[in-house]
Amino acid sequence: MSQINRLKDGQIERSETLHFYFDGKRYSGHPGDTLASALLANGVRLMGRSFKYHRPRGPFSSGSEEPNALVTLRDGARAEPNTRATTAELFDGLTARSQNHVGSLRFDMMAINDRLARFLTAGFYYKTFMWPAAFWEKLYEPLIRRSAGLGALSALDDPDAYDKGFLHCDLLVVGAGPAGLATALLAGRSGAEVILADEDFRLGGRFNAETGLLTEENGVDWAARTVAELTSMEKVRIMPRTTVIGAFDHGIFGAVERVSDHLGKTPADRPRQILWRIHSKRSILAAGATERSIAFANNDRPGIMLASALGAFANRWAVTPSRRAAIFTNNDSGHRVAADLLAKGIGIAGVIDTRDDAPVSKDFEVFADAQVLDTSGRHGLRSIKVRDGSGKLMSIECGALGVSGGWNPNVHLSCHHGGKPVWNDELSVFVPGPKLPQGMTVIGAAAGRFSTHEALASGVEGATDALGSLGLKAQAIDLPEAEDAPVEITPFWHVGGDAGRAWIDQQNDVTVKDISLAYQEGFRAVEHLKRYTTLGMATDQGKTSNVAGLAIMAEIARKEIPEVGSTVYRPPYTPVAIGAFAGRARGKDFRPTRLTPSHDWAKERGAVFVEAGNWMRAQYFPTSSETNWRQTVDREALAVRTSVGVCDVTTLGKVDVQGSDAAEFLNLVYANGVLKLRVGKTRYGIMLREDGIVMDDGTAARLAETHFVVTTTTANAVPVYRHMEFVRQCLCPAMDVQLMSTTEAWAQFTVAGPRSREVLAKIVDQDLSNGAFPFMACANVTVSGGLRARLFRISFSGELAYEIAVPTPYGDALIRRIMEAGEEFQITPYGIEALGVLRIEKGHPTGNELNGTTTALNLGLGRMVSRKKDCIGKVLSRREGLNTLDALNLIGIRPLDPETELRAGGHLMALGGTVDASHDQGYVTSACYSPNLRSHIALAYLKSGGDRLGEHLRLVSPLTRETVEVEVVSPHFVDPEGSRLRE
Amino acid sequence: MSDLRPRSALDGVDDVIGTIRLREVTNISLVSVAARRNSQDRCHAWLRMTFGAVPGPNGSESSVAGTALWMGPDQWMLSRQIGPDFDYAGNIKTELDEAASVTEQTGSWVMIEVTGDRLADAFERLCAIPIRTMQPGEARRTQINHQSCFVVLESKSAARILGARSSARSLWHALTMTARAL
Amino acid sequence: MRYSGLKIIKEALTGHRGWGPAWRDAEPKDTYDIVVIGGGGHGLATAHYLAKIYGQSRVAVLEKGWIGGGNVGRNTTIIRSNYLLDGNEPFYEFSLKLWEGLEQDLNYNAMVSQRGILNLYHSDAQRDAHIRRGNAMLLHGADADLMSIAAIKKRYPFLNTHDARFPIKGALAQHRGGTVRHDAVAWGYARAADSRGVDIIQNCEVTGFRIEGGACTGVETSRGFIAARKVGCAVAGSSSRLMALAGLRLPIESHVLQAFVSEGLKPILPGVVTFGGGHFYVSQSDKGGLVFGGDIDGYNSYAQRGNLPTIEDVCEGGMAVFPMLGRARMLRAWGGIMDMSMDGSPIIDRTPIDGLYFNGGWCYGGFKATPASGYSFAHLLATDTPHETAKAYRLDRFRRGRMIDERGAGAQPNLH
Amino acid sequence: MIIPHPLLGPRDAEEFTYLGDAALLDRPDPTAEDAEEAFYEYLYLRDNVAGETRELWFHEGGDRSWLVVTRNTLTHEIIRVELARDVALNRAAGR
Repeated sequence: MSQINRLKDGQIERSETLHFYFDGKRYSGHPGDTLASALLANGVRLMGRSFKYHRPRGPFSSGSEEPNALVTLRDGARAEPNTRATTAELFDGLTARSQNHVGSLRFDMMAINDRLARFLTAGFYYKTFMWPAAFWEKLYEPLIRRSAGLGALSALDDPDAYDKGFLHCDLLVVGAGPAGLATALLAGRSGAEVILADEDFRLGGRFNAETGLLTEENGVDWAARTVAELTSMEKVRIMPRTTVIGAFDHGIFGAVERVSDHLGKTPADRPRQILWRIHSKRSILAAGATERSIAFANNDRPGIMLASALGAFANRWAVTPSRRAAIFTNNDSGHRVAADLLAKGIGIAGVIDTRDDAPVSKDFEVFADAQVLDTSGRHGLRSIKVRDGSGKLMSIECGALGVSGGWNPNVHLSCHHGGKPVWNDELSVFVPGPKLPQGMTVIGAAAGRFSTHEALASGVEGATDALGSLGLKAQAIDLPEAEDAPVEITPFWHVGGDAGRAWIDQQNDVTVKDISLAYQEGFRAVEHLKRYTTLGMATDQGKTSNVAGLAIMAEIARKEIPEVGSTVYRPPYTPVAIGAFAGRARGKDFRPTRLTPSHDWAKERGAVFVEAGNWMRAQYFPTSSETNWRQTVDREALAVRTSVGVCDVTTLGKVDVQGSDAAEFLNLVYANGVLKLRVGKTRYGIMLREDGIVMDDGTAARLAETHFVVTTTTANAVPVYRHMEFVRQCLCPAMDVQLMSTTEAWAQFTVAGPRSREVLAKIVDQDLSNGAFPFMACANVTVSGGLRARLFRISFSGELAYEIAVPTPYGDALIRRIMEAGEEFQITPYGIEALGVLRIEKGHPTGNELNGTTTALNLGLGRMVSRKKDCIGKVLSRREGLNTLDALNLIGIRPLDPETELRAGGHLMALGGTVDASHDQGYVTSACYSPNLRSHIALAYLKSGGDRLGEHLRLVSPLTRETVEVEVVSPHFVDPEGSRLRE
Repeated sequence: MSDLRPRSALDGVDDVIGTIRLREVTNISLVSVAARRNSQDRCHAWLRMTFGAVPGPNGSESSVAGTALWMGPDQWMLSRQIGPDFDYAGNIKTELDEAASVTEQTGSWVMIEVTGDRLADAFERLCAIPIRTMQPGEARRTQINHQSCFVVLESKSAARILGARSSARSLWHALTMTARAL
Repeated sequence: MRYSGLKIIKEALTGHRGWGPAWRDAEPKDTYDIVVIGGGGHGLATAHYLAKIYGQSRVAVLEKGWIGGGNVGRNTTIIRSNYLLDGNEPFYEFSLKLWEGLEQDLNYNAMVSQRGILNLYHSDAQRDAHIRRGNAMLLHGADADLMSIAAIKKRYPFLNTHDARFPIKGALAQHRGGTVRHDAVAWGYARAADSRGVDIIQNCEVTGFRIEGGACTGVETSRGFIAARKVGCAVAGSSSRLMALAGLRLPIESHVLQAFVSEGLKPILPGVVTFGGGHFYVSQSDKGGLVFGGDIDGYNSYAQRGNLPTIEDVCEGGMAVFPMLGRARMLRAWGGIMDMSMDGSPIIDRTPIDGLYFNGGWCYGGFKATPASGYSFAHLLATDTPHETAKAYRLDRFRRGRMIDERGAGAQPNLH
Repeated sequence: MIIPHPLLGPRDAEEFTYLGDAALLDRPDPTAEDAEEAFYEYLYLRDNVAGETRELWFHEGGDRSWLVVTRNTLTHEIIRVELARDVALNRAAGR
């Protein structure tokens, strides 16, 4: 069976035949077809099932507003559920599957729901499934969930790539129909930078779907000519297959370009889609209008669709659902479609017009003051039941019925900034209101200017206005002669009577009865109506149903439509693949990866790496003989205490603070005094937030009278720099101080351990003896015969230690040089695990302790908050709640049995008594095994812990089912008096 | 002279992908200069003398002495095609002395040159700068795939990107992916 | 009228003529004992518990628009009680228990669905923090479970464990967490309160407070003055605007939080998942839509709409966890006004003005808190003493330095 | 959003980090009698205006300037943008 319903002409490439598969069956079509048009050509009307009642459905429209003909496109990982057959471009080998049925599409077991319809009214589920309570989770909900959704995700990773892009233009034109083309042409000729975007793959809008719009030439030809001229303009960018999805602040629009969805397969390296962020100075919305339907009993059968869709299928795609069609209309456009169909050789069974003054035709029968009461045909329309003006009932055979209830302007984008559309009584449509997104003008049918002449004229007006505000002079433009038929319409929303179910929202199965039930139950506000009945909440977001729903609610409430209100329009205009919003930022590319200067060297040594923010840091350096990470970390930590180790600490934040007021500035930023710090000296310091909580800790080194180098923790490098700039620019604007982040400028290594001096003595070109370079000294030095470097004698490990920094390009060379120099001392590279062990052994806080809720008091550093001077956070740190007697103090704990692991995140409880929140005494922040003490140890916050050394407590972790008896000890496990670092 | 050898972030990689050429610019020395309070005039005079003019916002100025790039109010990044062995910062500091805060920046950045007729197409997929209306010499600080970068336009078909050295490989990866996608 | 399956069958057979309004469209009276401002989830729940638990019948709920039109009708429907701090955990656990009995309490099926919530963690530090939190939950009598990757993969086989930038190392799970049909919560509370005589008055905007001798004696509204012995404010994002009418400044900023829903899909996500390497959380509704969200946009706003960068950030997070989402389509994005407090925790307290009570500062936590918030606020309004589980939510805690800061972000609302 | 930077022209708001009310420029006198109360109000209480408000944005992805942006929180319309440092200097001069 091949294309039995293919008509003559149309905008398709008959020379080429494409083969495709629907539900496993092979069909043929042509380039220019959509899946829907190709299926219709092959005599297929049934394409899907509705959501709730599983009613048989075919295309209801020919565009992106489609509620019915939704399929799963492609297979496997590329399967794309809920794809509109009416917009899916046909390509050779296309495969698609119908959705939402159990059994075959024709014989769907779930169609039983249609028989039970009277029980499944709007909101029925809110009223039942409550008893017995236990049944909800076990029985009722699983049943409801099983019926959820239409298509299914593959559960496989999306294999395609998505790109993002940024465009800038004077004028963005949304929609390339008559109005959009006219406005773009004028703006282009006048020298503006124009972007013309249209969701369709063929520009021209109405011109492609209707005939007789221009009086002296074919609209399609004019569109083609105009597009050709626009294409030739350097400053004009034409973007077909590009849907403008949202209007955002200050002239920014989001647009999705479907780069390769219409191709059999995406070319390697090319994106499937691109999300464009368009920065426009002005925008013009020319999105056209969407036809609306009329509700009547069983108005949802395959073959029944919007009249304009029937016309578009015939004119543009040369296909029809059936060789015999009827039209049901309340306005003149239905008659134009009938004429077009006739011209295509389709038999017109009649035009049923609700108006008593319906125009007459010599070519086909027109029933004035008539209505379609019902339809028949299980899997597709067979006949309609009509009552004519005299009240006579008749049955008319037809396989296609075009319905026209008038046109709704596509106002969506004009409402994305909260503006509400306003009701125009004369046209009986909602048109864009006064509150538009900044810089937007609405033209053509989207503005309620429906005739082709009006559309073209409004295009010129729109462009002229925009050009004026852009300071450009509008060139003259010659517009083609076009039809200027007035809108002749008598609002008619639904056929009365209790005949049967009349659909408003086709996909979600919302009928006129549901709306009256919602009213009856008090769900009368528009949003209540929508949420209670699910009207307009389907994948089409009510493009073909919302206004009708409002009108019917108004009728029931005996109100005017505007009194009932209007629904809120939200982005995206049509549904958008989540992958497009994510772009390239996925998998390993989710965030950039920062590497330390010694990364390659560490990799050569077989280091294991771990994420630290965006950094990758060496976690530990296993040797071939070591079988688990603990062995490695123990070895590394011991080496530092017994001989010497080296660790890359480049990731620590570094900020250059210079200027004649640098010292005074830091004195305000740090809780402790910095003013009197001597040149060549370093000081440990803590910074508070203004609320008195510790923000960060680090060191300040004074390299010169007016030059400090400040370090921050790795995690806080960015926020601390931001905070310092805030203090500098906003709080002390008059100070002479300049900041510069130098985190990456210097490759910095810790060389720690009793032999560290001997190692560095071989590298640093200066005397490192204790007298010449004592504890906390710092200096600009040179290494290896003249390379500029910075040396700090500071220690995180508690051992004799130095931090040496060279310009980053030399980092790789320096680490190798240090290893050479340290060879005789078996210098041991160590990672952040050992770093953690060493600092826990010394009770130095890091992120786990500085968790944003701890004060200097909690850390046992209360005395560092200078009494003599002001500092950020000083005043509020005095608040009573932060200074209670039972305040948490940082302490150390040891298990009575040294081999028992301590759990970070465990809570501390008294030895006896109940274990619950009300008896909580504190919690463990960091834990590790100390190879030096041959015991597990941990740091913890304990209520008034400072006074409780020696006490025995229980460390409980119900989550990990652990309980350990522990002793409270000083957090300074190793060398508490700190003599080693001064040696 | 030290025998420690410098290593550039991308080991001087140079690649042509489709119509786009990507090349790491090596042997670049960088230093940032911030005018001290009440020394703006002296700094401006020095910049004018050294680079011919004082680069303003979104701008850069080049001369035989290298390129000066506006970083922020009274703050510039100077770059010069000379090996990192040379103490560029120290050198500038002696010239400006207490008139400016001078900071070594050579190690902070990787410099990648992007050339090709489809330069604008590439940058449209990378960042929000108005690449098509920018003039040679114009510069912007912007985000490329979550990385903060400076982009200096050299001509309609050539631009230089300064990106954080630590994530140089991520930046390079982003650029190559985009070049392939065009 | 009682709702039940039998009732539905009876009505179906008689043309559904018997259904009455779910709640009366009440006209304002001159005076009430208690006036609750705000017909959102919290306000309606407050009214319900005032009537049911505290025997208050002369109660009115004033709503400037239509009830349930605020955050209760615009959220990601998640319920959980996985909090760390003493000030929070008992309150949210109380809320979760109320959720568990909601249908029977209200005779309205809000589809409370306890399919579990997973907080993924990606680093040792995150694991430690999650263990501390999980322990706190258990010590407070809630449920918590530390899940291995293997266990997670059993439920979520499509989770990205092969090329994640921030590899998943495990998750803290609360199996009693889940989702609720958000609109139904407002309607259910409204119907239940109405059935106990509470007046629910829509389209009634409060334009001022009448304050005499330091005491609030009623409210000026778009429908005239309404006298009340006590006035409770539960207006979420409009808190600052409303309390300014009483001359009060709050430790609150209004921010925009966007949320998103995908097209309807066949069931695939068994529960709620939150990403620890970025900002993303997701669940699947009973209709099949994937409901997801992330961070607030970050700037103060009353515009009820957000911008692209946040949408992109959220979707990046989604792709990081579930790369299959690339081919699911976002159907709708919306923005609600979040009343972000200075420590990320709410306020339920008296105000310096006698007879005027405040409930707000809910940040992201508003929806899941609805029952306990209503219950505690009702308790405060009825007894003038804070409810046991809400006693930490004092207005003066910032002055006293007793912040309840789960995130440790300090006095910057957009970081909470 | 697009923030018209006083030096750099229109820039995507994505480049900025938001802090909050520009009142944070007016840090109270720490030596004052009522310093604790003043700091409490300074740090914690907000007008949180629905309408025109002045707020602090940091050009993190740009020139590292703190800006005072006058913006309408109902419409997002941006009325004025100044360098915070200039504003702070003027205030200091005003005192």
